Order: sequence, then C-alpha cells, then structure tokens
Amino acid sequence: MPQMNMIEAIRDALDVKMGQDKDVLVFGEDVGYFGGVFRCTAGLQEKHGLHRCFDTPISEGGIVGIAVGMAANGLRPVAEIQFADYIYPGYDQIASEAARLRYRSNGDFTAPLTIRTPVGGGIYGGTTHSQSPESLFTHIAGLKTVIPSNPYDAKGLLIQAIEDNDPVLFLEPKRLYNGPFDGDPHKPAVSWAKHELGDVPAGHYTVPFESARKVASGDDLTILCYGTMVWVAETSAKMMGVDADILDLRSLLPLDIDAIAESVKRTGRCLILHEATRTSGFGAELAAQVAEACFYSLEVPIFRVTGWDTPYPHAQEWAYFPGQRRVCGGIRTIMESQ
Amino acid sequence: MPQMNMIEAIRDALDVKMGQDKDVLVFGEDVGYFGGVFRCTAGLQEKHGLHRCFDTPISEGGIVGIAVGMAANGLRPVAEIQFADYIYPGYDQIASEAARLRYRSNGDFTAPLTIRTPVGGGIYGGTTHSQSPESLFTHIAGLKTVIPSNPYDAKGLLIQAIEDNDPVLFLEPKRLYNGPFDGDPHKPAVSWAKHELGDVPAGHYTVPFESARKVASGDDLTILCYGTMVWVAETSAKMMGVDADILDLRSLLPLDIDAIAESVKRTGRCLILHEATRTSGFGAELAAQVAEACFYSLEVPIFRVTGWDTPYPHAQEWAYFPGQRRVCGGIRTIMESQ
Amino acid sequence: MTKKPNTSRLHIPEPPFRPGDTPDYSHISVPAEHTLAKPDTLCEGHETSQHALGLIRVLRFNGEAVGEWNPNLSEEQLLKALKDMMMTRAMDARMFTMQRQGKMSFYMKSTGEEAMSIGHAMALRSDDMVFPTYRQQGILISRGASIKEMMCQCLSNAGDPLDGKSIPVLYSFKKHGFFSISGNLGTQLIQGVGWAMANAYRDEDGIASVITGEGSTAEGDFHYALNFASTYRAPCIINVVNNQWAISSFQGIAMGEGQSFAARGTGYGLATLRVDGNDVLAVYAATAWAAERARRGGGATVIEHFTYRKEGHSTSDDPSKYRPEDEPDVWPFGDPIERLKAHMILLGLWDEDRHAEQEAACKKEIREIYKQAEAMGSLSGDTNVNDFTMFEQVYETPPRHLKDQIDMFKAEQD
Amino acid sequence: MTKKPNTSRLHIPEPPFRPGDTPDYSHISVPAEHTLAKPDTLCEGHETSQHALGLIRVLRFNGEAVGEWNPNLSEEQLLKALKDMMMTRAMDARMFTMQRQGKMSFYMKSTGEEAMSIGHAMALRSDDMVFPTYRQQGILISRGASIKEMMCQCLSNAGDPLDGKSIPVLYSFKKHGFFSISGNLGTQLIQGVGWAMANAYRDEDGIASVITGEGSTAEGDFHYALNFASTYRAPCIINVVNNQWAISSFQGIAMGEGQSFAARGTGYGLATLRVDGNDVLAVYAATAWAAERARRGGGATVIEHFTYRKEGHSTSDDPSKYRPEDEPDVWPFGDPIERLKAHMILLGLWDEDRHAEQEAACKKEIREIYKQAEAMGSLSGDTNVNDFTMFEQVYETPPRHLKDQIDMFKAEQD
Ligand SMILES: Cc1ncc(C[n+]2csc(CCOP(=O)(O)OP(=O)(O)O)c2C)c(N)n1
Ligand SMILES: Cc1ncc(C[n+]2csc(CCOP(=O)(O)OP(=O)(O)O)c2C)c(N)n1
Ligand SMILES: [Mg+2]
Ligand SMILES: [Mg+2]
Repeated sequence: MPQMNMIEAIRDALDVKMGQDKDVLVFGEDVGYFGGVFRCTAGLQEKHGLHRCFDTPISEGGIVGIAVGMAANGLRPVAEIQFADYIYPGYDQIASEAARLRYRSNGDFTAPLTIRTPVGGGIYGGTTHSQSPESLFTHIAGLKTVIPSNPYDAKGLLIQAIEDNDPVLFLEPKRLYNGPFDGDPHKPAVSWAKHELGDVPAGHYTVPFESARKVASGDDLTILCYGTMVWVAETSAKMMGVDADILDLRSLLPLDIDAIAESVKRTGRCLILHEATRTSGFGAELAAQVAEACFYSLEVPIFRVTGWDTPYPHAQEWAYFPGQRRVCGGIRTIMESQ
Repeated sequence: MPQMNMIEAIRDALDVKMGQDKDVLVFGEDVGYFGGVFRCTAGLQEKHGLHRCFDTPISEGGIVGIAVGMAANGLRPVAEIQFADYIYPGYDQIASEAARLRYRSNGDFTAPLTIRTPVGGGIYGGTTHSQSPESLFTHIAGLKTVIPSNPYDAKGLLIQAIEDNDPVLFLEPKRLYNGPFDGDPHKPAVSWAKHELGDVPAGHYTVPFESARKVASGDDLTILCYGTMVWVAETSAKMMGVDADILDLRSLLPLDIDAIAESVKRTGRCLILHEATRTSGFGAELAAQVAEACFYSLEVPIFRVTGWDTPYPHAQEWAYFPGQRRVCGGIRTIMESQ
Repeated sequence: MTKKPNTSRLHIPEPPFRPGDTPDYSHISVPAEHTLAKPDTLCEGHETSQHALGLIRVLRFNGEAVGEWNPNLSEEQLLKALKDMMMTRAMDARMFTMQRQGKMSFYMKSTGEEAMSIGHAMALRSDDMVFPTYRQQGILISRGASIKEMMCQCLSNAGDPLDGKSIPVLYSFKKHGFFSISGNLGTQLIQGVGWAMANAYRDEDGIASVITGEGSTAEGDFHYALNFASTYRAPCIINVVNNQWAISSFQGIAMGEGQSFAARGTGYGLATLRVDGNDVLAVYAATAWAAERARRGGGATVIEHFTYRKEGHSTSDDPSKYRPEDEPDVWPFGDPIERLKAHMILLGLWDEDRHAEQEAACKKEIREIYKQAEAMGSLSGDTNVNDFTMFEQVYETPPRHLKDQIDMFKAEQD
Repeated sequence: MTKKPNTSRLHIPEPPFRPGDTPDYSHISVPAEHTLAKPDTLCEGHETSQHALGLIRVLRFNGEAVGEWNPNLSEEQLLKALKDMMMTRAMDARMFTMQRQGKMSFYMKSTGEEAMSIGHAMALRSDDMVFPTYRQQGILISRGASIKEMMCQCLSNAGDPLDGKSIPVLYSFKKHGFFSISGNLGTQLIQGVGWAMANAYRDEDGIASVITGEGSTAEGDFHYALNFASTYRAPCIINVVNNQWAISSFQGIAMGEGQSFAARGTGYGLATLRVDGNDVLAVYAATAWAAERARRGGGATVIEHFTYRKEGHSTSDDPSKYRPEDEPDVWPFGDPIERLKAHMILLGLWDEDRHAEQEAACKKEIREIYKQAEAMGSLSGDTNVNDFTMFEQVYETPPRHLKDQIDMFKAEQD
C-alpha cells in the first residue's frame, strides 16, 4: 500500500477526484503553478490543466463566492483558504450563502462545494497562523465540518466531502501534515512513514461522516478529541497509565453522538480536548451533548482541556497549546474526582 | 422618571454620551438624517451635527473598519449594523482586528468601540432579519458581548459599553423594542409604558457587565436566559406554576458565573434558553460551565431550549421560535426528571 | 430644535433636497444628443471608459427612437415590453395593497424601474442565469414565470415553491434562469461571476447577469465580482441599478467623489456602459451589447442603469421622511412606461385608448391571479404551510441531530 | 509529465516567465521622458487619471534627476535617504541569516523595495500615522525607531515591546506613527481611513497613510478604503506597493485586465498617481504631493509604487520554484540604492569608496545591535519571555474567566 503523509494524502484525494470527475476544480491563493504554501496541490495544475487548478486573487470572500456560483452551476469546486485564520473575509459567503442556498431556495439551487483550510498551532505561527475556528462553523445550519487526524482519514474524508451534496468545511491540522505529533515540541519529529495510518490505499475510497474513530479502547474514561489533539490524548493517556476510550470525532457536524454516548455511559468519565479558545469552543457543545445524553452515567464532572481565551501567542506557543501537561492534568483531575 | 421604550432608551444613551463626550460618533446605514430603520438614532444628527451622526455606505466591513481606526485614534465610535444577520461581512474586522488590536500591539493601540445591532426573531423577518449570532462572538477573545432585555438595562449597558476601553458588541432584541414579549404572538402587544423597567432615569448611569439580573427568585429550578427569552421564561414559569430562579444574564462575555452557580447549586435544576440555533449556541457554553461549577448539585440533566438547527424560517416563524410551549415543555421535563 | 451644522473638517455628503425643499434636478443634464458611439463588442475595455461617464439613450421624450444604439425592436417585441412593464407595475400595486391588508409580511415594489428588468430580460437568452435583487420581478414576468407562483411565494402559502421558508419577493426560479435572491446584499455578485466561470469552463456560451442596487456596490462582494470577472474574463454582465436611493441614503453615500457607478469598472479594465434606465430600448441595447461581448469571449461589462425609485424602499418604509414628496415627479428622466408608450404612439402602433384598456386588463388579470393565489393561504389567516417543512432542505438528508429535533418538535405539538 | 494546456474558454492569466524561461522585460516600457505634469494638489481627482497609467520618475539611470516632480532634496536629506535604505537592507540581510540559524521563527525582507518605505516616510510628517504591511521596516528606520527593539520583536525576547505575542516583523510603534501590523492582509486599509476621518473630525491636519501589497488589493478592505475615503474625503494616502509578486502569484492575478493598480482609484474619483517605486525621489515627490492634497482638504490619493520583490516572500518561501532565478537581475527599473547612489555620485556628493565604507559600517552597526538584541533571548535558546504575559492585554483588565485560566495555567506549571 502507498505510504503517504497527510499532504500527499490530501493531494491524492484531489488527484483521484479530478481524474474521475471533470467537474472538480481546485483553486485558491498560490495553489496553481506553485502547488500551495503547504504543497497540497503540487503537480495538479501540470497534470490536470491550468483551468482545473489555478491561483486566485487574495480574496477569501471572492474565493468562496465563486465556489458557490460554480457549485450552483453544477461543478464540484474545492477551494483552499491558505490559513483558517484568514477565512473570516469569507465567513459571510460561507454562513449566509453556501450553507443557506439550499434552504432559502427550497432545494432549487444547491452549493456542493468543499473548502479546505489548515488549522491549529504548533508551528510558531502566532495569532494569525494557528487558529482553530471550528466552533464558529458548527453553529451554522446547512454546513458540515470535518477534521482528519491522519493521512488515511484525510484522503477518505476529503473524497467524501467532494462527493457530498452539501457544503463541507474540511479542516487540516497543519501540525500533522508531516507526522503525528504527541504534543512534545522537544522530541524529534516523527513521520507518517512509520505509522500504519500513513498507509493510504491508492484510488477511490471514502470515510463516512458522522462516524467517530476509536483510537483506543478502555473503561477508565472517555476522551473526545479531534485533529492534533488525538495524538496528544493518546500519548497522555499512556503516560498516565489509564485505560482510556479515545474517540477521534473526525466529523464535528454531523456528530457521531451514538459512539460518544456509548463510550461515556460505559466509562462514566469524560475529558474533552481541543486546541481552540475555550469559551464557546466546540468542547462546549460536546460537553452539553454528553451531559444531555449521559447525565445519569456521569460519575464526575466533564472536564474540558482547551486553549486559553486569548489569541494564540507566538513566543508562548507551548504555554497556550494544550499539551501533555495540561491533558495529563485533566486526566488526573477526572480520575481523582469521585 | 421618564418612561421609555427600548428604542428611546438606546437613543437616550447615545444622546447622553454624545452630549458628554465629543469623541462619541454614531454612524451606520440609514442612521443619519433618517434616524435608523428602527429609529434608534432619530434626531441625533439634528441635535449633535451632521458630522457626529451620519450615514455610511452599505458596507458592514467598512463600517467596523473605520470604527477600529477611529477608536485607535482616540474616538469612541458607536457603529450600527442594521441587522445582526448582516454583520458577517464585518466579522473579520471584529474578530481579527477590533478584538485583537490590543493584544497584538501589547496595548500600544486599543479599539474602544461599540457595535450595536438588532437580533432575534418574532417580526416575520425570515432567514435574514431574525438571527441571534451571539455565540459566534463569545468565542472571540478580546471582545465583550452584551444583550439587554429591557429599556433600563439597555440604556445602562449601552453607556457602559461606550465607556468601556474594550470593543463591545451590543445586541438589541428587536422584538423587545416596543414592549416586553412573552412569546405569544397572538396576544395584543404590550408596551413598555406599563412596565417598571420602562422607567428610565434621565442622564448618565451605567449597568455593569458581568452582573446578571435576578428576574424572579425561586428554589424549584434555575432558568438562564437573555434578551427576548427572559420574558418567555418568566411567563412560562408562571404558567407552569414553578418557583423558578430566573437570571437575565445581560452580559454573555464576561459572564456572571457566580450568580449562575449560586442559583443552580441551590435549585439543582437548570434550564437554558436561547433563540439561536442550538448546536454551538451560547447555551452550549452555559451548559458546560454550569456542569463544571455545579456538577455535584445537579439533580437532573441541564435542559436546553433553543431555536432549531435550521435557518430562521418565515412562515414557520412561531414553530421555530422557542415559545411558551417549548419552554413549558422544558420546565416540565426538568421538574419531572429525578 | 435648530439644526446643528457640521463644524469639523470631516466631509459628510448630503443629498441636494430634503423634505420641505423644492427639488430641482436641472443640474442633471439630460443629454439631448445621443452621441455615444457603439463600439465593436470585442473592443478593449478602456475604449468604453467614456461610456461610463455619458448616458446611452435611444428614446427621446417626444417618442422618437434615435441613434446607433436603437435596437430596432419588432412590433411584437415592443408590445411585449410594454405589456410586461404594465403587468409588473400592476402586480406591484396589487401586492402593496394586499400587504397593507395584512395578507403578507412585506413587499417591495419596482415602480419606475420596470424598464431595467424588462429591457434586460428581453436582450438576454432565457437560459442566461440572472442573479437579481428584490427589484427585478419584471425579469420573471418577461420570462413567463407563473405570476401565481410568485404571489404564493409572497403569501408564504401552500402554493409557495419555497414552502414559506423565505420572506416575500426573495424568489427562486431556476427553470426561468432566475437565481435564488439572497436577503444579504451584494453576495450574489461574485457568485454570478463563479457561475459564469463554470459556463466558460464547460465551453458553453451561456452567460450570467448579476445585479446590484447602487447602494450595495459598497459591499466587498462588488469588488470581488469586478476583480474576478476581470482576472478570469468571466462571461457575465455586472449591472448596477442606480435608482438614486438606498433606503434613506442618497446615491452620494455610496458614490462619494466618483463620477458614475459604471466608472467603477474602468480601473479593472472592464467594459463600462451607463444607460438611461428609464429607456427600455437603451437598456435592451446596452444589455445586448454586453451579452454579445460576454458570449464572444470579451469578458464582463459593467452597466449602470440610471433610474429612480419612485416609491418607498419597501412596505416598511416611508420616503417622505427623508426626501421631498414630489421628487419622483420632477425626476428628469420620466417614467419608463410613459416613454415607451409615447414611442409606440409615434410609430402608430399604439394609442391612448388601447393603453387605458391594457392598463385595466392588467389590473384585472392580476386581481384574478391574486384571488387564486390567496385562496391557497395567507398570513392574515392560515398560510397552509406545514410547519415541519421548516426542517427540510437544511441538508440533502437530515443528519441525526436534526432528526432528533424533528422529534422534539413533534412532541411539542402534542 | 507533459503539461496539460487549458482547453476550456475559462481564461487563467499566467506570468510571462516561469523557471526555465529567460525573462525579458523589454515589453515593459521604461519611460525615458518624464512628461507627467505635476497638477495642483487641489485639482479634481479625475485630472490625475492619466497619472494612474503613466509612471512618475525623477531619477534617470544615469543618475540625473529631472522633471517637474524632482523634489530637490537637500544634501542632508539625500544622505539620510541613502543611509536609511542601506541600513534597512543590512538589517534584512542579518535577520534573514539569523532566522536561518534558528534564532527566530520567521523573517521578511524588503530588499529592492527600500525606496518605497524611505522615500515615503521622509515626505510625511513624523506624526502622520502609517498603516504598514510587513515590508515597510524602512519607515521605522527612517523615523528613528530603535533597531534593537525591532530586532527584539523579531526575536520575541525579553526586549520585545510586544512581549512575544506577535510573530516577527509585525511591529507596533505608536510613538513612531507606525500602526500595529496585522497578519491579516488588507484589514488596515479601511482602519487607516477611519483614523484619518478622526483627524478630520477633530480639525487636525495629521493624515494617515495606508499601505497594501498589490496582491492584497483583492480583499474587500481595499474597496472599503477607496469607497469610504472618497465619500468622506478622508485625509489619507492609499499606497499600493506593486512588487509584481504575491508569494507565488504574479501581479496579473490581482490585476486582471486592468491597466494599473493606481487606476483602481479612478472610478472612485480619487487622485491617482503611479510612481517608479525604485526611484526614491519620485516616491518622495508623489508622497509629498498626496500628503499636501490630503492636508489641504483635497481628500485621498491612490499611489501605486511600481517596484519588484527581489527576494523570496519570506524565509518560508523559495521563489525559484515559480519564477526564473535571474528575473530580479533583469528587472528593468534597477535597484533603488544603486539608483540613488548614482545620482549622488553625479551630484558629487558621494563616491564608490564612501559607499563601500558605509555599506561596511551599516553591516557592522547592525551586527552589533543584533548582538545586543540577541543577548536578551531568542527562540534557539530561551526567549526570556514570561509565559504569563500571554494572558495580558486580552482586555484592559482580565475578566473572571481569564483569571481562572491564569490559575489553571499556574497549577499546570507546578
Ligand atoms: C448585507 C446587508 N446589509 C444591509 C441590508 C439592509 N438593506 C436592505 S435593502 C438596503 C438598501 C439597498 O439599496 P440599493 O443597493 O441601492 O438597492 P435598492 O433598494 O435601491 O434597489 C439595505 C441597507 C441587507 N439586506 N444586507
Ligand atoms: C487575509 C489574508 N489572506 C492570506 C494571507 C496569506 N498571505 C500572506 S502574504 C501573502 C501575499 C501578499 O502579497 P502582496 O499583497 O502582493 O504583498 P507582498 O508580500 O508582495 O509585499 C499572502 C497570500 C494573509 N496573511 N491574510
Ligand atoms: Mg438604490
Ligand atoms: Mg506583492
């Protein structure tokens, strides 16, 4: 089976779909000849043609705007926003337009587009190259939001996103592009080549939304996480020697609440992790839903481990990032509560 | 004491501050000569001068953008966004700029601006004149978000907002402009003139943020609400004959968690209400914080009563709106659980 | 209270007239000469920069049609244009009255601007996708959409193709090349450019026509549309309907020191035309020119349709609060229906009697259609829309959480 | 793999040269004549529409300074301009190397574009607020900011006035009229217009100068800035630094079919100047003209500074991936430092030896300052920034929830 890092897996998903379906177009800032600042679209222009993978003006609103129009007109556009931190000028086109076109036209028009964008910190990107704005999108009815944590899922979810008849926001944890990251910036980098989730089948396959991935099975506590935090969770649980049931949510909206409820009802303890700012982060919704679904099984309070309610600082990156210490602290709190 | 509806109270707050402080400027679409589509700025241009209360181009991004620049340059701009549904083109200027200017410049520059905008449904405004996007703003570190439910608070909170040295989003529940609304659209409209909270002192006073208002005291359950839902909560609790402790949050960020925790610890039961779309609404954050602070006191699951995860429909407005039926259902569920 | 003047150096533009003033628009020159040449449709964009500052006109006030831009419409076309404009006006009048009677929540008239919609629609192919604002109901009428369905949309009733989801006048008629109207101003401009790019990508010769009011040109989407249309030579027309008012704000708030809205396109290298929007033949001609340019691969044209909003912004508005009541009457470019009528009378195709008859006939036809429409429900009684439709079309298929909410709502009903 | 051509009607602009091509810019005319007249600073905006299409130049390649726009700077000013440009370049070189050694996370050079910063700063009053991008470090140097503080900012160390909060080069120096740089492109343009409106409102004659790269003109904020500046006659200058590249995208992606970036201002009725951005005297002259216009109440000017980004976009970029490696060398407008040097030599104020000496002196001075700066910390060791500073300046005073988080973080430290 081909070995791929997450960048290659994303590129491969695009390549597969561009090969299968001439309605798939790929565009965004620097994605054409250059192949994207993270190289996710490298070679696609050369292979599929200038008109199928091209540069756009620096205009996130415009990028999403043409995607909506193309999608309504029968294409399957895949737009890249260079960093999620820069998605806000396109927020109106996403929330008011892409997500609501089907509804307001009662199905007369639809917007089956995909927006790819890198999220998360860990590369010293500071306030404007590190954000995780997922919760701002999970509040938007009509939109789907997914986030892979490994190459296999990245390819399968991205193909699923492109084939989905609703608009999908596809978030790429940039710290995972080249390898899993357990939260310790001082350890040498690990590559996907050594990891089974770097085994990515050639050709077409999909990973369905609304299906969490079981990362580890255990009965001590449930850890709900996604993106980069999946790896921090796994390592921290091992460090703490707890038998954690770890769920990689993969899709935030729609959400696999069945898998979540099954787990928490069994363990009675729940840790929620995300890198985003705490208040009104997606952890809030998870906490609310877990408490709604599992109230009578919960033995101790749900514990959220998150980024702080500050912008993502530069020099203090690792003090902001919810790394092993904070996650282990969370596990300890949960396990010691009664 | 002067009697005012909420429109007059807001106008009076602006008038008081414009009179006291020549750095206060008021602008937005149609706010100048015409006085705003809801008349909140009527007469201010005539009284304070063309250059102190004026129309802007239809450009929410531009409106917030000039407010940031003016605020950084020592003014106290109060910008109006005609409907909260139209705030998204200004989202980037709010989230990336106004909210973060102090942080990224480490206090070298600040953006003490106020953005006023009407929220909520109940006027057959459909998908684009009914939204309650508060949770999208409570996720933004550096921003404050407040929402009055009556004329007295509206004036006091708005003056507080203008005087605050941080950017404040001031949400105006449009269904309450002319009178309290208990959620029953078939009842004749009630005016503020008959209500004690329509007694609004002349001149300057403030209502501090981070201070919830106790609407009703009781020991059966706690109801957390804000804006229009305060009135629906009060009526529904009466209809259900429960002794509810009802808190009008007034400020969502910062949040008066002490008052909330005190109440829920006492009642052991908590209903959270909002009109906004459910998933990742501000109710999620409230539910998470209540569970964190009061886990061991909670006798039954927290119950969220909200708008549905759909756009705000037009003809089905009252089926979407979390009215008395839905709220009473929530109270019943909570009171019947054990 | 005496009005406080602007005592600072901050310049705030003001309209020439406010309530109480006697409006006098003699400073707006109505060009008697029709000297703007009609360039080849594949000319360089900048060769049309003067067209952004002049005013393309065909119809003189005496009814003559003159000049290079005269589209020389057939008798049949002229009759259709007149009929459609009159139907549009009749429908607006009826719906306005019915809104006042509480039958619907809201309505927006296009009175005075009918030439823009009708002339534009007639010069396009019926499969060219238009991205309209709420003031181009005339396009639907011209393209033969069901007026009853339009009315049912406004009434949000059982006959509403949108199942009551949207507020009145936010029509969606894909089958008539009429894109779903967004309540968010400006957003569709760049979407239309994307639509046109898709047409080009597929080597089709369909084009898109996007429309904005002059006030909404201040949104970022307008800039995106001009910029992307320029970069990718998108086969589209970018129309600015300058009806002088954006709710209560006069056009100078959006325009600033600019000389015209068409001229906004100049810097992007787009073709730019400014046309008398009350002259249906000129609108037709400008549209036909731009459509041909787009179809031939020449890229986008910005057309400013210079017209006047004769009525309030919507049923929620009272224009006498911010402009002189008689301003519509003294607007120097007349009324689009009257102007076409004069032309047809001059040509001997029409007379006052036939006009009066047709006016009455339109009114009657509209009244009957309305009756049928209202029979399917209205806000003043029961809209007959099933509440559960509100959960439909959020996604292609409802995800789990939405199914749960449908159940919750069901429970609430019992 | 053979390159697949564009087989559709969708037009995608491409730069003239890619890696492997021999770049030849003879199609860009370098105007030898300096015929653009210098209008009165209070002329009508449209009187400058030709200035948006031409190129204001003062310095010929032989070193002569000619024409109406010659600002006739004093010897002292010329020496300062040269020194500041050389210091800027020396600092860029040093910082780039230190980034490569892991001392900081990132750096961005302004090499080749120094004339824009330095000429611009010199023609402004030092209290005029500039809203810069990340490529105007020269403005700070010209205004006498502490280079050590700038370096400490890049090193995110104990001497960083921003306490490590921001990535390198996103300086904020209110005391030097230098607005906090946002990482979000374009956003500051409209903020600067707001700043200028505040100045006008208070009857002050300070102005704002906002700056964008040519690529970022595609953001909505650019349109907002032009529109609001036009409507309110804001006393500001809107600068587009056209350095031909936006990371890997050539200027044609942003430009489309337009003829220049300055011309974008024409449709808004703003004054528009296009200037040789490698000619420090021309930059000075254009800026001085626009500043005077703004200060006299004439409103905003759009200035396009036509220049070339000689190096990679940032330390994260490798331009040889998308453009010929020798393209910077064949760029027809030369190097701004060389061009001023030639002029000063011609005037007899300067010679090659003094130049070489000054180059060495700048390098040395920068090296020493850097040493002092690095002594306060760097990413390769310890930045010496207290982690708790990350909680400061979110709000004026931390609300309850942030205090709780400070406690949580404290607990985590133990
Ligand atoms: C993004 C956005 N901002 C504000 C509004 C509120 N609004 C509705 S119509 C209107 C005026 C539009 O004026 P113009 O573009 O000139 O169109 P006209 O009504 O004259 O046809 C405004 C401000 C809106 N619908 N969307
Ligand atoms: C809103 C936003 N979108 C994208 C980016 C990523 N980005 C950083 S610099 C850059 C290119 C800017 O090019 P240009 O405006 O020409 O300025 P230059 O770098 O040439 O000085 C891009 C796309 C960003 N910082 N902000
Ligand atoms: Mg208008
Ligand atoms: Mg550039």
